[in-house]
Amino acid sequence: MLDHILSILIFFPALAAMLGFVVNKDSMRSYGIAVATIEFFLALWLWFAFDGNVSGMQFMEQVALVPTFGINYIVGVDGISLFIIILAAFFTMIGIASLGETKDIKNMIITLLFLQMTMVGVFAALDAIVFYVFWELSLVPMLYIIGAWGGPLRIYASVKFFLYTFAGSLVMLVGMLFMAYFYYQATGQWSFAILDWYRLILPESFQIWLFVAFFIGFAIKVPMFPFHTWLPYAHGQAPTIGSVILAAILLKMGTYAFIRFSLPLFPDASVYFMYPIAVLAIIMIIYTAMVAYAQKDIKQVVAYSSVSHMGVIILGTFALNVEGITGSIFLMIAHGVVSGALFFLVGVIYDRRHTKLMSEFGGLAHVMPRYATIFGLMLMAAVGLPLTINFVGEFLSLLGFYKQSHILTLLAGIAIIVGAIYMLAAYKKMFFGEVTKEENRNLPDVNKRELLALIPLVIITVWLGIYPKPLLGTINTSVESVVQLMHEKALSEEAKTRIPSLNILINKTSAKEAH
Amino acid sequence: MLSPVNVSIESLNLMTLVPMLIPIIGALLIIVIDLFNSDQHKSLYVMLVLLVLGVDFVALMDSAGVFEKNGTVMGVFDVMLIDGLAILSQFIIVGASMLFIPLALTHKRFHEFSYPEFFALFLFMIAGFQFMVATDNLILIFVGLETASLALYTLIAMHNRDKSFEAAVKYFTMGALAAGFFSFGSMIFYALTGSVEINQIAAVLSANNYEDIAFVLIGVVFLLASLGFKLSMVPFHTWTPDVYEGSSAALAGYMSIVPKIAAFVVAMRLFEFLIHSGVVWLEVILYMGVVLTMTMANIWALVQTDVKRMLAYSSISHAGFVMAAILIGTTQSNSALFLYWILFSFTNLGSFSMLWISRQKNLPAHQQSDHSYDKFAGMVKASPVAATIMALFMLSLAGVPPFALFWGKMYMISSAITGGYTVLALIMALNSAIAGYYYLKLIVYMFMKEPVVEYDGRVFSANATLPLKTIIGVAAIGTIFAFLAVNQLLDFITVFVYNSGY
Amino acid sequence: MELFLYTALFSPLVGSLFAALFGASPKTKIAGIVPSILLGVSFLSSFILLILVMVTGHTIHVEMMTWMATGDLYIPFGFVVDQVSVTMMIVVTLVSTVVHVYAIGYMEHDKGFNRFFSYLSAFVFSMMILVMSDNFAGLFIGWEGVGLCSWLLIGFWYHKESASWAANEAFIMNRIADLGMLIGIFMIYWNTGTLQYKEAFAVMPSLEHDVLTWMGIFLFIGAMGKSAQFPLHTWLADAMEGPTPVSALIHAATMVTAGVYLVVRAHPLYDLIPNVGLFIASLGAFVALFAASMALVNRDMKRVIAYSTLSQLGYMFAAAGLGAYWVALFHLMAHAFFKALLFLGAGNVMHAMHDELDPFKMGGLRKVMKGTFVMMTVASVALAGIFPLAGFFSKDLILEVAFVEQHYIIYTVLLFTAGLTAFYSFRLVALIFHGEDRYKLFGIHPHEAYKFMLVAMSPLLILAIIAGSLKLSYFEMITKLLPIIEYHVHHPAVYWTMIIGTQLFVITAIAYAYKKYTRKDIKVPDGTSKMENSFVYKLLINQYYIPYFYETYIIKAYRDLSEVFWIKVDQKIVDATVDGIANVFYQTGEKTRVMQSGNLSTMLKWMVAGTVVLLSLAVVFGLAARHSGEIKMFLSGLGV
Amino acid sequence: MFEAVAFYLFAFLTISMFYIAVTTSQALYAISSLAAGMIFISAFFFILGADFLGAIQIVVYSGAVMALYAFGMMFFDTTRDVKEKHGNKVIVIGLSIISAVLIVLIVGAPIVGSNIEALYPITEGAGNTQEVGMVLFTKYLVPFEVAAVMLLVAMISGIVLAGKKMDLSLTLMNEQEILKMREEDKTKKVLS
Amino acid sequence: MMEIGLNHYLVLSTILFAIGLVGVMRRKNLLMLFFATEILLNSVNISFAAISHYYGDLTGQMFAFFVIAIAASEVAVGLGLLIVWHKKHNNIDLDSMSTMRG
Repeated sequence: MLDHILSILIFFPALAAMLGFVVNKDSMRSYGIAVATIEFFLALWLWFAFDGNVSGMQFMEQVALVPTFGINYIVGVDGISLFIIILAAFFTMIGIASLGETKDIKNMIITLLFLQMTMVGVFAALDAIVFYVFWELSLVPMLYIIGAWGGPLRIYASVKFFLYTFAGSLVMLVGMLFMAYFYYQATGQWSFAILDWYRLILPESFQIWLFVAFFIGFAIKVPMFPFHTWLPYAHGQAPTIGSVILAAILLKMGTYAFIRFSLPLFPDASVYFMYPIAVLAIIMIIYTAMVAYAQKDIKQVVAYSSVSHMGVIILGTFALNVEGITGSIFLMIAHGVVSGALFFLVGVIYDRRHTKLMSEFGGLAHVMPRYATIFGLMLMAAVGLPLTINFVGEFLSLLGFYKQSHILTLLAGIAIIVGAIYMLAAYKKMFFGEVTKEENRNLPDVNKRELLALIPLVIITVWLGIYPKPLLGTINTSVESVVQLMHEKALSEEAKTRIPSLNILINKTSAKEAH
Repeated sequence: MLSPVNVSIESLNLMTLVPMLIPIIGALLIIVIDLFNSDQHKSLYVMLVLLVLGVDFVALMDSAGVFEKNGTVMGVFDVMLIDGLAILSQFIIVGASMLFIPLALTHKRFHEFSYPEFFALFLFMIAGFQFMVATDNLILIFVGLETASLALYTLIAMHNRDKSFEAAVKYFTMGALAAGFFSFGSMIFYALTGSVEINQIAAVLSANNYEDIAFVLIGVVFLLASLGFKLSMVPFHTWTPDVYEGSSAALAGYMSIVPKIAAFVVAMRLFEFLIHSGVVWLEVILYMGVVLTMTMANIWALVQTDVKRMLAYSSISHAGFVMAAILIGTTQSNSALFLYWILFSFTNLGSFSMLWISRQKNLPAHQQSDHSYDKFAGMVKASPVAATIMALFMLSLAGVPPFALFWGKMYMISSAITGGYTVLALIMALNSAIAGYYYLKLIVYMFMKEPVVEYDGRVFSANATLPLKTIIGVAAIGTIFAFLAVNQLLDFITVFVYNSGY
Repeated sequence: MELFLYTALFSPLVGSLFAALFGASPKTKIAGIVPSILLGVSFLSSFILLILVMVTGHTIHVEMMTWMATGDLYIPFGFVVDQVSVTMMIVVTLVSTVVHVYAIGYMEHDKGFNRFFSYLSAFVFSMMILVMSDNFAGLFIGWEGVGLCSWLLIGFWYHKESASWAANEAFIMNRIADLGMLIGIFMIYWNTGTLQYKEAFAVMPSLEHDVLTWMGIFLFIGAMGKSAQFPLHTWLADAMEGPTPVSALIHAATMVTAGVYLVVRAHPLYDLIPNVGLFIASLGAFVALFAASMALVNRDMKRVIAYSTLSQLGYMFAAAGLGAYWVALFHLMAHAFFKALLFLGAGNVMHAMHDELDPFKMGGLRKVMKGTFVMMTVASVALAGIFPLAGFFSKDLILEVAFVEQHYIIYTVLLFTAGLTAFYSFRLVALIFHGEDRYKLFGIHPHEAYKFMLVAMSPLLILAIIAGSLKLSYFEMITKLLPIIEYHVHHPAVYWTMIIGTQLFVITAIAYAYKKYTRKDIKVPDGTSKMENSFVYKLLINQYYIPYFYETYIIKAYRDLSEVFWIKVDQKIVDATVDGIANVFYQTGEKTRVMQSGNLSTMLKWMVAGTVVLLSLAVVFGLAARHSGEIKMFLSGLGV
Repeated sequence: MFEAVAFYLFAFLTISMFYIAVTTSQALYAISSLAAGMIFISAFFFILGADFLGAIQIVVYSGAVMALYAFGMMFFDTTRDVKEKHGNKVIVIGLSIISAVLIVLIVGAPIVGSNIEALYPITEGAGNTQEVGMVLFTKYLVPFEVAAVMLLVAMISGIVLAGKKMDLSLTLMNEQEILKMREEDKTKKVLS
Repeated sequence: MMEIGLNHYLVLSTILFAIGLVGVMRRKNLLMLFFATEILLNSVNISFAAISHYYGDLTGQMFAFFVIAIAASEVAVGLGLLIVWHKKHNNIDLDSMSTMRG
């Protein structure tokens, strides 16, 4: 069982979805919850069985798919992907559990389960093509969720989302094929296995081209600055659950892919492109934060804010040192939790008033104190208050990048100011002041089902903010090996200096135990 | 006086003829049956055809076995040429035909299927295509091509609506022009080399290492024009959308696969050696042709309002995509061509069949064409399963993994990269992205729009009968689980292509 | 020992959570009493710790658990109780206990009663973390924590637009400073490899000077935010929107002094960079004067006190900047006591006057509210620095420091400011308690506050009086940690002239204030009098037009820029480009589809045309190939 | 000498005939000139010693094809002059002229096909027909048979399309009508 | 000039081919258009015969022979189609058949 836990994690939801077609409409919700819960506990079991001190891949499985062309079904998990997988399972669970009254809920739940398969698949895949398969496949359920349950502009939004990402990832595919071809030239046989590719050292010029090819695919997914415009539409139109999953998990695919592919495969190119990307990231941070401040629609605010946060993640990733990368991975999870929660909260008010315009609200703190409290807490987490989950990630990311560039970090640090500005402004508009609109006078406060989704998120937010060690430790070990690998593969002198070597790593860890 | 020639019957090895003779005999059989006992039910003929094709398939397997044992076989005074390409393409031709013919067993009655001639001509056409691919003699290619085409024109026309006649006439006329081009082209080559057998031509040309490059080019131009017509290469594609729209959906699907693969094989035989012997011009022209065909066809498909027409354009662009293989001209690319086409035949036949089962006798209420997008609006409500399957085919056509066509696309692009055509690879990738839009459009209509007119679900399966459903099921399964078969296919194809020296 | 430490640290948290339990439910006294008791406990254990540190002289350092650990970074939750932190602990817990008890009465009629205490205790907890942490990261936690709590408490009456606005202003301004602090922390980490005070300071002397300078500057930027130094000072005055106990606790006694604490805490760093220290000192002196000047004319009781707080902070920074850390700390302590007292007194007055803040509308209150009158007077005297009250010792010490260090400009500025201080504080006292009973015009019937509130205030009263006498023993203790610098002017004549002079100067200022504001004919100013139209008055009443400047040139600009980014850039440029590319394809399709005219003749023409094009290409190429020789020759002739 | 004269004469004739055939608006002129052109072409075949081809040319074209067209013309009664509205001639003429010029440009140049060895040499003495037969039934046996199939296909198609099977659309008729039609067919068969 | 070489025949057939193209392009009456296609095929036949004559090789004649056969069968099918169309629409003008476009 444990040998195939990953495959089970991937395909169990899909199978369940298939069977779901049979289940009666009325009992569909419970079915979905049951399946998602089982999946979640499987994921927890994975964590439990996972050995945090091993840096390499664990629970690897390998099945020949197209051996002639070097395509195999290889899955495995390490500290980098483990927690995102758990997060995916978790969010699907509470997402389904908190699903409000939606039309043809049956299709919705089946779609969600399929989506879960693709999500877990992406993070578990260790073969480029398998990765690509899940990566692309994840678009389809999302397309359906946005397009079928979305707002007035839903079709435009969903098609834009699909095509934009699709186009980008096709370029990425070309890059992958190129990579495989290089491997073929080097070793005389085809292979798409990432771990094989890690062993390949490319000349810098090739690295740069391939990096660009991969970058386009990833950057659109993240989404990075010039490519971000699909996101506001997608979020603005998607139903609550859609936005939650999109923000919490799907966006993370891009940043995860950066760490899984770009950095270890092209260390020199990563150094080469570090500054341009950092600049892009800073534009993302500040520019989108300002755009978020200009929004009238609370959901758009959250959407843009998540772009802004992704900027910090990118920055941390390209710090190219353990602190930064660990921080960015942790921030992925943190941002997943927080932005997911925020979208939930927006959904709560949307269910009650069927509008997302902030001008429609005001003084909600009188009417729905519990809602206001949770919202406030999540907001504080979003602006990166210490002892909340986000702070750990942001702190580490910025700290890491400070090593590479001081002035850029100073600019990126503006995140904590502009973030506070738009968030507080939004909160003030919605919750403070007198209750102006009549229909707001007696809105019901958050109900049981919504609390079911929100309370766990609150707990995680605080718990991991105070005690992030269980995650950080595991992530750290894997990241250290990645950084070490990059350092060894790096060709140019600059890269060697920029990427720290960790050969004194052993005694340091022992010193850490001493503490 | 002429000295009498005496040939030993073994040296002819007539076995090479068997796969072509089987359908001819079948056709004659059908005609005879009709002669003695007319107005039989169509199911009889359908089953007969299936039977014949089945036998043909077995025969093909046999010759495949022979090929694997002792390589390429020439036969009947070296006119017949049974090499890997011939066998593979014949597999595709016969297989696709077997998938196609059960579509005749529609729930509604359609004109063409009420006449046994239809089935006879169908078999003759198959034979024609088989001859076309199983030789390198321009004469036989020409004759086979014409046999098949003439039959095809008739099949289209037999659908018996104004549009189908129009389609047939257009196809016929342009076909005649193409025939003229073909003969002129082969005349030039004959003038150059004194032979009409491609390998001879190649030999002679390389012997006097292309002194008369200008002449060669003229010949290439005309052959390219005529084959380009068959392959619906821009700007020789103009017939395709009209003919597809005019003919019945099923036949359109068939046309998008079988005639093209035949033409591809011929093109491969004709142009590979030229490319390899460094005729830069041809390389450039093909490059332009490929890019134009892919891109323009996609762009035109974007603006279509009728699904069938959209699929017509899309199949043009797919053809363009595959044509790249000939340009690249490595073993990998040629194998990619066959792999792609096998997977494509599943998906495309499937999607056209989906149109076919939703086909009304008359135009549906307030719509201009049989399969306008509006007709499919909100289909998921009326008949979810059908909608899902259709969406599946669309995704596969768009190249979304892990569905069938993705693997073809991937291998093709990879072959472009290995062949050193990086830019081409990028263009191919981006074209798939553009294509994504119009496939998505149908999905959007089916799943996200409200129905224009409230149909009951039966509209979308008006023609559905068990055989049709079976075919669609087969296509769907083939589309979904392609990834299980890709490896075996790839091995098989690569061996065949490689051993026949391409 | 650690037991006391943890009790001191966590009992406020417990209190906060306890009150939070009642957050949604209607007000219950218990929600106020329990936290107050817990704070008392916290105060007691802090006191025990103080004694301990005083007698034994060695410090307590505990490490609770790891917080962050990755790569080389290792940050624990570690707490240290040494002379400095214990001082702060005492101040914080004492004042907050008083304020809690006081608030039980003050907030009695507020429906957010429970919420209030939860916030207030939470604030104390974060403040404790801030002062007790043994590393910069922990400091930062507290730093942000108090920021959050002040946001919550300033905006406590969130239905008031002004309140929530002030809250956000305070939070964001602090954020701006926090960025500086964050950068400072990064610098410390990457240069010293740790964030623990001890190790970090141990390494610092070996670093090159300009790195240290930058560190100092960035850390001080952080301090500027919290302690509302110019130019980040505007939020403090606006923060008076919060309930008065909050102003007393946060914006007078504790939080705003965190900046001073940081500088003192980082003294090993600032000792290495005297030039930065000088800058701090001069800024402090400037702020002292600047704030005091604004306090002269202001007509909002609480704002006046706030400005005086600001100027006192200036004093502290002046001292700290000049290296007299213990003096700064001492003044911090003393100031905490009498300023809190002053605020609470003001709170009583507000209560009595039904939240009327304009002293001109009061007058003659001494008759009705004796206790308050006494307390506020004493506090003002202390503030003015009259012998023998607390203010005298601490403040004069600072003057001496300036003098001894021979920064005469700073000295004069501070001296002059002392006069101003005396003036405006007694202007206030005079206007409130003496003169005509102007409040009658407004039909208000003032009444003295509850007894227990006054009782609660009494410890502060006592301390405000006697704190000065603790000077020597405090010096004994504190200099175990901080640099020992005895400041006394060697020449006794000079010394005494200084003392006496200062005292006289201050007293005259007080006398003038009394004379001016206890006159019978004081009217509520209506903007007609000559003085009110004088340029200086306008300048001061408008706080040097700085808030106006921020409003128009920063806030508004930011808002407009955001709009532009959204509408113009994001939609009109970035998004439009994407859609544009898509459109190009679509339009090409629409344009070129006519080529498919459906007319057979056209189709044939296309076919022939295609062939002809290919032919012409072929011919060109063919001829080129055939005559390649000639072409080559030709080209070579051209010299290509 | 004689060859040259004949060539130029017939060349002139064919060109002019075909030119008329494609330009005239009189269907009758067109078809007759076409027929004439065909016959003149056969003359070339005779000149080139391809007697058999010549014969076939005359028989098939002037005999079969022309007859077919003649019937067709009567059927469509295009005997009176057909009015065709032409688009811009420029394209038409332009394209054709260009193509002609281009090809002539190249084809005009001598082919260097010197080292061509005849695969199926024309043996002296034997009649052309004999040789043709020899090659046709050995080497080109298969194409010959396929051609036969092709002609069969053409025949069937012709019958299907031109016959009365396409008059009525079985697609749109209902069962009764179809049965009725079938009956009528039967009776007709009986009578004939 | 008086010596007739292969090229003369090639040129001739080219010219005829061009004439055929003209016909194909300008004819609107389908019947006439088919004439033009016949011309195309015939013109090619000439060169085939010529080439086979000058190379002394029979293949050309074979090709020509098959071309003739093809031409004949095309006529049959073509006329069939025309007749059907004529029955329905009572004209054979190709401008009348442009219902499908775009």
